[in-house]
Amino acid sequence: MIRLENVTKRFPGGQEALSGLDLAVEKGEMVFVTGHSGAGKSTLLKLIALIDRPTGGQVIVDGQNTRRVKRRRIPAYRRQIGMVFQDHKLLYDRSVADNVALPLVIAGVGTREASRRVRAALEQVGLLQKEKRNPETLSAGEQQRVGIARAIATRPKLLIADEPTGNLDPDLSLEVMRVFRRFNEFGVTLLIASHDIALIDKLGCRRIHLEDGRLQNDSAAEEEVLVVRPSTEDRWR
Amino acid sequence: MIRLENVTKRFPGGQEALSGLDLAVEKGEMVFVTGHSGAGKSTLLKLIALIDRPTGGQVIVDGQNTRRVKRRRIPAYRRQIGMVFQDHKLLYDRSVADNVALPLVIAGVGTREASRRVRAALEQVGLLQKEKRNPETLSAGEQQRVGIARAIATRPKLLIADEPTGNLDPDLSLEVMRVFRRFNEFGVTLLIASHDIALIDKLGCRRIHLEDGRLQNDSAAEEEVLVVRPSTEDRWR
Amino acid sequence: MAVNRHADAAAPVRSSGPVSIWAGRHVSTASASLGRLVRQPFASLMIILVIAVTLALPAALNLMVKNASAISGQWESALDFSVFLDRDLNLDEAAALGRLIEQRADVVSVTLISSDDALEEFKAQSGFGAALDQLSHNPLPHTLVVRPSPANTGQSMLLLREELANLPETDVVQVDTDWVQRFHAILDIVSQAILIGAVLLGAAIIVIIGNTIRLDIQNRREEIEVTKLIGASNAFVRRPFLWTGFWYGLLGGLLAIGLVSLGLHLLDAPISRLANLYQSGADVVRFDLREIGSIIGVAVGLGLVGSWFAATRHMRKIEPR
Amino acid sequence: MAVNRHADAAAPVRSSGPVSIWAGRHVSTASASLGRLVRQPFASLMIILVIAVTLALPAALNLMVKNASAISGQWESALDFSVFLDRDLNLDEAAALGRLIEQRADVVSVTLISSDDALEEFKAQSGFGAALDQLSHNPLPHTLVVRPSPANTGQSMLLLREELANLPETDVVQVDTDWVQRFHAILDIVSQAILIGAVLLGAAIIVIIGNTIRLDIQNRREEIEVTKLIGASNAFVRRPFLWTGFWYGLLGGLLAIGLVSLGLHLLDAPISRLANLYQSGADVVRFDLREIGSIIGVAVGLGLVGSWFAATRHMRKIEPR
Ligand SMILES: Nc1ncnc2c1ncn2[C@@H]1O[C@H](COP(=O)(O)OP(=O)(O)OP(=O)(O)O)[C@@H](O)[C@H]1O
Ligand SMILES: Nc1ncnc2c1ncn2[C@@H]1O[C@H](COP(=O)(O)OP(=O)(O)OP(=O)(O)O)[C@@H](O)[C@H]1O
Ligand SMILES: [Mg+2]
Ligand SMILES: [Mg+2]
Repeated sequence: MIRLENVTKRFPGGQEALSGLDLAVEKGEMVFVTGHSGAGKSTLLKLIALIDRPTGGQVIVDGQNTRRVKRRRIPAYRRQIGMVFQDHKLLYDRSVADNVALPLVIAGVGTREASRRVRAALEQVGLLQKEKRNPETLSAGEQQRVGIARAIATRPKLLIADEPTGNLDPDLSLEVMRVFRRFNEFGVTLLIASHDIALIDKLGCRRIHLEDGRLQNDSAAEEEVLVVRPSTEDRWR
Repeated sequence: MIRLENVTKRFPGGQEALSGLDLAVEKGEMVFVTGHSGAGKSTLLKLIALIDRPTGGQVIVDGQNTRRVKRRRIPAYRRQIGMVFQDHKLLYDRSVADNVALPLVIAGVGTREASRRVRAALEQVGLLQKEKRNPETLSAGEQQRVGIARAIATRPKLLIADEPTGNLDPDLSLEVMRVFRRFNEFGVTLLIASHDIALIDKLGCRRIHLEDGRLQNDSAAEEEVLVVRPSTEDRWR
Repeated sequence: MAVNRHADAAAPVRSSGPVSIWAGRHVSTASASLGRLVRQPFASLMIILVIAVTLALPAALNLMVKNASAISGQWESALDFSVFLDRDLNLDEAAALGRLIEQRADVVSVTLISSDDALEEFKAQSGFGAALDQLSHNPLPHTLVVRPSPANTGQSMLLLREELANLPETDVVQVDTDWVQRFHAILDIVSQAILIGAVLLGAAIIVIIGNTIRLDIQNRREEIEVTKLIGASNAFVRRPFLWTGFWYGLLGGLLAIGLVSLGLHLLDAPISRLANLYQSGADVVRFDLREIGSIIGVAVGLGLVGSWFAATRHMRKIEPR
Repeated sequence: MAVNRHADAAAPVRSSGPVSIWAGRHVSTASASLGRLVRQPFASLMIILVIAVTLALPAALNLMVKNASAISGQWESALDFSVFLDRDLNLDEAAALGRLIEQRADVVSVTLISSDDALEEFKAQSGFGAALDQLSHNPLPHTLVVRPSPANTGQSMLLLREELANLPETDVVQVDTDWVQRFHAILDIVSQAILIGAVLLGAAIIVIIGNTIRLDIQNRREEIEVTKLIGASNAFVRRPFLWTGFWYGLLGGLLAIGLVSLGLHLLDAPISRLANLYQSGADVVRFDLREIGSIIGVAVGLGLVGSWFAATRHMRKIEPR
């Protein structure tokens, strides 16, 4: 599903966030990316979501080399990916429900169907009773969960989450991870950057550890890779 | 140092974030505030920093009732408190060093002295080599640490931190807590909201647990309160 | 999940027909944009006022020019040349010469006044009536009253006069030279000033309205960034901004017309007094429908173009590489 | 740590003397604000252009009025009344009447033309020279040429004329009535239009410049919010914005003067041609130092006031309760 070949990202200032990274994530995998602050986790996720481009190497997502995605095709590319941002990136001029509905509106989903999905997504993160509120009036953890709901509302095949539980208490973090896990069981590929090592260990998923922009450790090399085979009939949809 | 008497905070929408909260924090204490997402931790800290006012009850900080602080005195009040914000609140139109220097400039510290303190603060959060960068080009964890550096640069007597390690890996989180601990040893009172229960337990500090805006649990009632007495000679300054 | 198979990729999302989606989106975006303006009444009013005032200035200038030219057309009568012909020309020859002159492009009409008529008129007007009766012969020649075309400038008037004076049949060309020259010199200045004013105002409406919309959109850069990040096309991102620009333009244009109409109302009294002086029942020239249309058109157009550019500029900034 | 002991609270922070801090802060803020403008050349230029264009319009109007009134003063000569006196009045009586009329507030000067002078002039000018030699007696009366005060309106001119006509010594008052009335009717319209234009432009500069600065500051609301949150006083927060407003105003004002001077340069030729027509060497009226000062003063003032209000408004919004 995701293949990185010798990927390097050097920022204009000369800062090298990723250096010669090779990585492969299969369809249906649920993979965690760890690493200390500034290791390059967010940069890696951004390259995959085509929010940025690598300065060297190839990023191939679902057989599509991001280098060859033209500017006008980027929106269509991004629409296939659900993304949870580290800083939530909510819009404060509309309600929680409208925020979650935004990717559905962009995709042209009918109003009826969209509102059904919005409520389902908010339900999963436990915020259904706050759908009419403005995100500004939510706590940080609640905002983070709105961001998660928005990413899952479109039911993407690939979900990328950058530190989705940074502002959540352990109980809620586990709850969110269970949601992700359920997605994974329905065949969604997930790539999640996280610092919560205790939680990751609890889930027992594959874990990629970055250190200063280099692959330091890949648990797939040690243990059995955990791949939940997508069921023939796509039950989840 | 901090005394809350029957504090209630009800937001215009009718949402009650804090309900009849009583709390006392002594000078020189280091106290953690925990609670699930939306429990009212941030609201509590904001009331103490006079970013918001309670709808009922009294908030008394260092013998000063916040209710009686007039609008024009608020800046002077806030200058006495170091605050780490959950969403960092950095300015992206100036360098990291300028961000950290901002409270010193506001306090009218001379340029020489200010730059000395800025470097000391950045050193403590491990970002000295990035002082010239724009915060926009930093990772989320690095930004969070800039926010911490800014709060400690003025060497306040009371430091309030809202989820200061949400975007930090366990090693760095511990490092930051050690910095806070060192402050505490020099007599600074600290009030820190955090989800990282494992870390809090490791530090063995007093812990206040909120549940839906109510005091659920105060470890001070169970264990011995950990108060580091401020030394007669203020070594830290 | 390959990008080039877009229809396939969008498949999990059940969509209605593309046209109804397109129309539905526009309707909902239009009303949402209007709703946003209403929710921030102060900010919106300021921006609409800026647009209105900026458009009112050139519209007012245009109306002033129109009214002035409606009036100044009648000034021309004061600028006729009196071409006194040689005394030995007879009436037929004078009439023939008049017809000849009338064919010039810079001449509107030529009227022949015979020497007898001239004397009668002179007697009546000058107050010398009785005294002139003593004259043994008519000292006046036949006269051609030449009305120059209003298209003439001060220069071409001088030229016309010279050419008339150089005709072999001409004795002397009389004209209230001072008035004519002054009138044309002033007309030259005014038309130049109007040109400069129009250029300045044209620049003003583009710069001011463009910049206002740019700043307004910059304030909503988060919206652009976030919607782009979650996969909106440029057209999708632009749509609410275009509608905002549309509403600003429409409301600003309407307010501009209102402002100018108010100003015109205040000028009503002095203008109709002037019109009376010409016995022309000529009313104050107001906006006609075409002009109202073009003011609103310019306003809406600038609103749309301004928001298009501003939104596109911001999208460029956040595009990868 | 009590709030009312501010000096005490600030004690841990070693500070220099308050005056040098104050001055130092201003110098560094001023240069920082200017640096910010330079770093965003497009955005800054747009805003400065908006201010310049907005100020150029009333400045240009003002100059036009000044130039027009410098010229129109000389028009008055065309508006003299010729008061033909009764034929049985002798020269001394006529002169006495002239002195009397000259004392009126609405009259500038009175010139007496004796009947003999009048006849000579008429003979010379009318072309009837030889014919008039045949006259046995002078048919012309003594005449008073009354020059009305330029302060007269169309109405008061009519009144003056009537009063002159009603004098027992007056035979008839002659005047190119059409021209006078037209001139004054137009003058009335123009002055009314200028008044309306000035009001519109005054509103324009306040609304446009104020709104531009408001939007610019709104774009920097984060800066306001964050600095407030970490304990900055309102004065501290406002300072960079005031400096930004100052620079916008100063640069905009200078550019406005440049724009108007350019426009004036383009009007040079036609205006000096007009001036020649009056044989008055009168040059084009340009900005004097006082006006340049007041344009820049208005620009800087609006910049400062606009940014003060906008910044204060944003601070109010984030203040608790
Ligand atoms: N635009 C940029 N320009 C220059 N350097 C950058 C830029 N963005 C990120 N960096 C640098 O690249 C490195 C990796 O950043 P990244 O955001 O990927 O870290 P991260 O692993 O997500 O860290 P965190 O856990 O703190 O979010 C950091 O050192 C950061 O300073
Ligand atoms: N401005 C507001 N208007 C209405 N409700 C608000 C507002 N701010 C906060 N709330 C509500 O008050 C409750 C407490 O919020 P608070 O931010 O204090 O939570 P928190 O404990 O900090 O949570 P987190 O750990 O997620 O940051 C939440 O339910 C939130 O929705
Ligand atoms: Mg990151
Ligand atoms: Mg919080």
